Amino acid sequence: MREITFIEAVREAQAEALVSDDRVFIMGQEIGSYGGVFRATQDFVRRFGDHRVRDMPIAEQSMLGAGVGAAVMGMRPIVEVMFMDFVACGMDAIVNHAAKMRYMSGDQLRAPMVIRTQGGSGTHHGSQHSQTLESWFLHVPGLAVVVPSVPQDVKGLFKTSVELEHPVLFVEHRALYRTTGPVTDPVAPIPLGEGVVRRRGEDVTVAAVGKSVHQALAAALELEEEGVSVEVIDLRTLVPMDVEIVLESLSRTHRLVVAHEAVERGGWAGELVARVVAEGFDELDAPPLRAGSKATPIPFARELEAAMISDERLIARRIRESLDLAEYPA
Amino acid sequence: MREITFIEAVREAQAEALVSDDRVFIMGQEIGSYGGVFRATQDFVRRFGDHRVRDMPIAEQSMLGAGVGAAVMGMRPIVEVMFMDFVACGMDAIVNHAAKMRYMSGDQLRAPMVIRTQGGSGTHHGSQHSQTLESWFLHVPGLAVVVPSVPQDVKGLFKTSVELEHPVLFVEHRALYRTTGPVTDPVAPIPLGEGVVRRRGEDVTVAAVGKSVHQALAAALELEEEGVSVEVIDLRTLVPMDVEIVLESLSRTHRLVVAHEAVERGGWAGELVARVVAEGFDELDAPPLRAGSKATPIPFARELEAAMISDERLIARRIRESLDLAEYPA
Amino acid sequence: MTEGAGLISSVTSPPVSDRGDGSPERDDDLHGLNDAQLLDIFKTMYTIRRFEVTMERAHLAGDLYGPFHSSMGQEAIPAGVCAALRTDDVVTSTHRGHGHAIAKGAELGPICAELWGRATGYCGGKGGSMHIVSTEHGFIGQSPIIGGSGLLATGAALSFDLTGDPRVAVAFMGDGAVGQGVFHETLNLAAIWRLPAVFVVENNGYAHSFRADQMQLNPDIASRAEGYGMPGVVVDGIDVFSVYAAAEAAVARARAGDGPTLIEAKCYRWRGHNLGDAEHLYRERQEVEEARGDDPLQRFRQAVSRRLEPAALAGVEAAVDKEIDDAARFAAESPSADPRTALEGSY
Amino acid sequence: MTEGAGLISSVTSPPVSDRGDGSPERDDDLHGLNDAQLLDIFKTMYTIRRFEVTMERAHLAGDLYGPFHSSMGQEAIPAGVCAALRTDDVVTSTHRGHGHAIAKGAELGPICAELWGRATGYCGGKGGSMHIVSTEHGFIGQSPIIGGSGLLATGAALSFDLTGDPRVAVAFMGDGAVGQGVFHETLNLAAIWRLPAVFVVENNGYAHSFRADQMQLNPDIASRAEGYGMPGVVVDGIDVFSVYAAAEAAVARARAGDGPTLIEAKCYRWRGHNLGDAEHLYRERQEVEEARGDDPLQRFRQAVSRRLEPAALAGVEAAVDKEIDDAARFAAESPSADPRTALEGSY
Ligand SMILES: Cc1ncc(C[n+]2csc(CCOP(=O)(O)OP(=O)(O)O)c2C)c(N)n1
Ligand SMILES: Cc1ncc(C[n+]2csc(CCOP(=O)(O)OP(=O)(O)O)c2C)c(N)n1
Ligand SMILES: [Mg+2]
Ligand SMILES: [Mg+2]
Repeated sequence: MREITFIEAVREAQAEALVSDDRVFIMGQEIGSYGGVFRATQDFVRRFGDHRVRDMPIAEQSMLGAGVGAAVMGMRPIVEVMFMDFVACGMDAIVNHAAKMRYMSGDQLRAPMVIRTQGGSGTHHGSQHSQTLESWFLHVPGLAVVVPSVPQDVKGLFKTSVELEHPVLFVEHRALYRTTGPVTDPVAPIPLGEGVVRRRGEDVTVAAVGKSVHQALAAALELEEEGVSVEVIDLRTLVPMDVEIVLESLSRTHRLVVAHEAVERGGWAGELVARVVAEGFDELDAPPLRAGSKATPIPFARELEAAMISDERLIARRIRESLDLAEYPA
Repeated sequence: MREITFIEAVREAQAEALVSDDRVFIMGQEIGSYGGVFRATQDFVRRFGDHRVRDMPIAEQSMLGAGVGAAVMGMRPIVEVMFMDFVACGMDAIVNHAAKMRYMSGDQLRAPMVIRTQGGSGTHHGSQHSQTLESWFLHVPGLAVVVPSVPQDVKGLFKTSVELEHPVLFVEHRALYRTTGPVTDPVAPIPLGEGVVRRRGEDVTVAAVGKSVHQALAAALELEEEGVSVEVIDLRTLVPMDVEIVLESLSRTHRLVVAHEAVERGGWAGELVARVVAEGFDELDAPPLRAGSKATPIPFARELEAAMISDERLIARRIRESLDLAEYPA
Repeated sequence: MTEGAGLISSVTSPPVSDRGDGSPERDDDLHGLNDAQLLDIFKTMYTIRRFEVTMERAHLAGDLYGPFHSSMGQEAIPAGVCAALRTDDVVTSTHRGHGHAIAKGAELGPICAELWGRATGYCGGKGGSMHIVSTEHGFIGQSPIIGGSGLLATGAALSFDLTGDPRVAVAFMGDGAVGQGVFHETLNLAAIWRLPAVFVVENNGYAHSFRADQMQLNPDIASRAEGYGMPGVVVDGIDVFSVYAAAEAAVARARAGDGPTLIEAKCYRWRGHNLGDAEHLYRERQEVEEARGDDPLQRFRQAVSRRLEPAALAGVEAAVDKEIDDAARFAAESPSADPRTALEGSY
Repeated sequence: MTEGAGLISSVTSPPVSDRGDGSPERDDDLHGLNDAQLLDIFKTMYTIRRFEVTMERAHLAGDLYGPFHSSMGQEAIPAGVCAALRTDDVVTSTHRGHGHAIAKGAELGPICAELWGRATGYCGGKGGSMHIVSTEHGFIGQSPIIGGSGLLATGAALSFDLTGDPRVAVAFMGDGAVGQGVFHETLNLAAIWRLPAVFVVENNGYAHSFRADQMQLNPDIASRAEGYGMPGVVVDGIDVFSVYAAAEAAVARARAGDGPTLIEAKCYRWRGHNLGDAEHLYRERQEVEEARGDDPLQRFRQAVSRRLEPAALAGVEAAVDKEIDDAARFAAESPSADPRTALEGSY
């Protein structure tokens, strides 16, 4: 199979959508001659023209709002929000407009659009350029939330997203952009709401998305040496959320850790834990634990970031706690 | 004791702040000659002048952002966001600026300000004017979240909020505005992070804030007739969240229902459940359940709203489910 | 038409108050409109007026619930603008949108039923008064989030631009929208992309209790247009012919690919901001009375007095009265919204 | 001063390119600045230049991490503006803020240490290059959220207005900010409330790869000011004296309670948007070379050639070189940020 980087997958996914569907166009900052600050639209202006690949002023609310307006008229906008932190600048368009159009119009209007964004720590961009905010959007009915972890899924989930009759928040972690993975040619669409087991294990289940999946796998390797067998589930999408795959896994492992880089307080792990507990209480031999970041803004300095961010060390620690090999909380 | 309405308490709380602290001023729409669309600032312009009670154009982002700028210079702004839905229009100022100032400046800048807003269903304002969005802000480190349920707490919590050295989101439910309750004169400041038991009970604990506290009490009354004894806890603030009071209660009841009008998916009940499970797993005789609204926008028509909103019927139902008197989910 | 074009091309068109006794008198050919068109315009204005009056009564009688924003006194603006549009052109609107929906051709029955929260309403009761939609008539959405209607129209115009579709998108907005950042973003985007959009600001003097003249230092909102490099025009929003002329020119310009226009239509909000508004807190009864002396329907009657028989207008009135009664009855007799639909259409 | 005032009062001040060979030659008294002041201004500009060069090298050498936005070529703007300010006036800034921090008087050691992520940095390493703060010097925050610096300065100006404090708040912004809605909201608010604020847009021709002339149809950003009812002025941002004159007038106006001013300082971004920027994708090397031919430091030297001895300037340079070396050493030798502080200061 072909090996490509994550960002190549994003690029191919978008290009294929532009090729196969006339209704698709892209808006964003630096997406034109620059080809995207992370190269997600490299060469697109040449290939598809600046009409369909629309570089634009810095104006997130109207970029997203215009996306909604174009979508209700039958287009399929892809809107790139350069850093996830900037969704805060366009929140009204996403929450009050995109997500509600279809419902409140009695299905007369639909706003199918893909809002692509990237976030996360690790590049020392500071507090206003490092957030992981997808959890907010679980709480916004009307919107799908997709967080791929590997190139194949980027392509497969993007295909489904661009055809969904609802808006989709498509979230990438920039630390993954240069990671590589195999892709089939072509990639089949992946349904939203279907998680996948990334690693089989018997003692504890770890559920995650995006970069945290890789960290969970690293933690699993580490724990393997201690004789602990960890199952790792990649949920792939947060709305819809595949609770069944987690429950099925728990019926074997009976222990759960939910990992995300987002701040733990108010993060989506709470949603998964609450559902698992409500629906699978009797399966649990230990309290489900969360491995999320501490409740602070993301600091600039490496040493500070390491002290608050959720990473493979924290995931490993939570796994041990879940097995009573360490004391919670810490 | 004096009986006043909830909105009178809001008004008195703000007036007392204006009287006792020169640094306090208010910004918002319709807060001037109109005295606030819900009368929260009635007569304020006459009493305090239009310099300190600043009516302003519809411009949420800059209203909140100017609040941050004024706060870092030593003022204590109260900013009224007329409907909670409109925080989406000012999200950047709250999340990226207000909440992060203190941390990212190494404590050189502080943004103590009270962002007052109201929300909730029941008045048929439709999808864009009825949301309950406080859950988002648990996920925003740097911000306190206060949701009072009775006039006394409005005053006591407001006093603390206006003096806190961090920004505070102060959330009112408009269906409570005309409810009344006793108040002491004066009202002592109430520390943030201290819940209160509103009703003692033995069989199940219900934790809630704001309007849902009243609905939980109504559900408790109903269940009393069926011989079920329900303890109702009013958390009063969501950040900080008094998990201890819930754990203490669970050590007696061993069953938990968390109720909020906010959409259940991604709502703060998940946070509480996750913490309770992590810290009090062995106390639980049944899975903690959530009574939140269904994942749709809020529809206009009464019959539709009733079908998706969390109310006392849903809370009662969850209590029964928790006692195995009914089957979950429904 | 020449006058309309003149208005459009100049930001500095004289303020309404300086124009003497109104433009219609100066324009005997009534902007080239034929009798049928004149009657159509009248019908639209009269329908809006009757609709607002009837719904207001129904509301006061307790038949309706939820917030209610009347557009009484502002009828000439939607009527004049929509007369310049084709059915497949699209319109977006605000919280005060009944008039826009009606002028764009949406049917009274389903509009009423939506206000009543009935299953037969345009949105099956999910929308209500502030969220009427009739895609069939190009009425593609109200946004009571101030500034939202501009977002939607800009996006619709963008879709026309992308597909080479010669349609036009019109955003109705209140003067209050001008304070919002998105107003600026939207107009700027439409300008630099030369989108086929028309932004119609109904300056009714107030954003609830906040006077339009408190909101900005410039007296004319249309003066903002220059900053974005688009034409801005002030029109007398009481005079449907001025509105029509400005709209026609703006729509023609948009359709020709020459980009957007900002039209500021000066008018007055006859009613409180919403039903139950404590108007006395911010304006004198006297001011309202005076403004009501200048009635868009009366102005129309005067203007057409040499062209149309009173009986023709009376005939329209009678037909509209019946239509509105029928629509209200249709709504009242329709089944309630169906709770089983409450969980459909979200994700 | 008269020229400054003239510039300030007119939106239609001639574009930079029409002004012949620069204003300094026409202004032998160098805007009334005395020798000490001139040397101060030179010191600021030279410090910024040396700072950027030195940090860039440190970054390339791997001593620094995180994004790095150089303000090389734009030194005259912070230097000119801050020369017109008092220490207790306040300044807000953007992602490209080193120059602003330095010009406002913040100390080089703690600035460097912040860039290095050290415990001795202004923010103890929590901020980094894009979040330097020195309250002591009235440098009250950068916001790399485009448009954010305007929000903060408007709020600070509001606080001065509320307390009757005769201080002034200055927001430095990039040309990119003009696309954002908050730019509009902020300027409008400052105008209607007559706040003591000055908005300085450094129009360096680009928002990353997006050319300023793509962003709006009007050639001058300052032309927006008229819409808000405030003076707007275009200045040559390469010429520190023009900048100073415009700033002085704007600051005086603000301090006198007459409200805000928008200053557009035309300049050019010598470096890529950030370190590692793939500049070749959007501009020709040639264009950069040409722009660099017009160096604010050279312009200054020429302008003062009849007033200051070369040795005086060389003395400043030598002192600054040492200061910057010291600061970099201080940073490099400082302890790392303290992990125990990571959880402090939030809520
Ligand atoms: C973003 C936002 N902020 C505040 C409001 C509350 N609000 C509703 S209508 C209104 C006044 C609108 O005035 P204008 O735009 O002039 O329209 P008009 O009511 O006069 O038709 C306000 C402030 C809102 N709906 N949306
Ligand atoms: C709200 C927001 N959107 C997008 C960005 C990404 N971004 C960072 S700098 C920049 C260009 C800024 O250009 P300008 O304002 O002209 O400042 P300059 O870099 O030229 O100094 C962009 C788009 C951002 N930081 N904030
Ligand atoms: Mg108005
Ligand atoms: Mg720039």
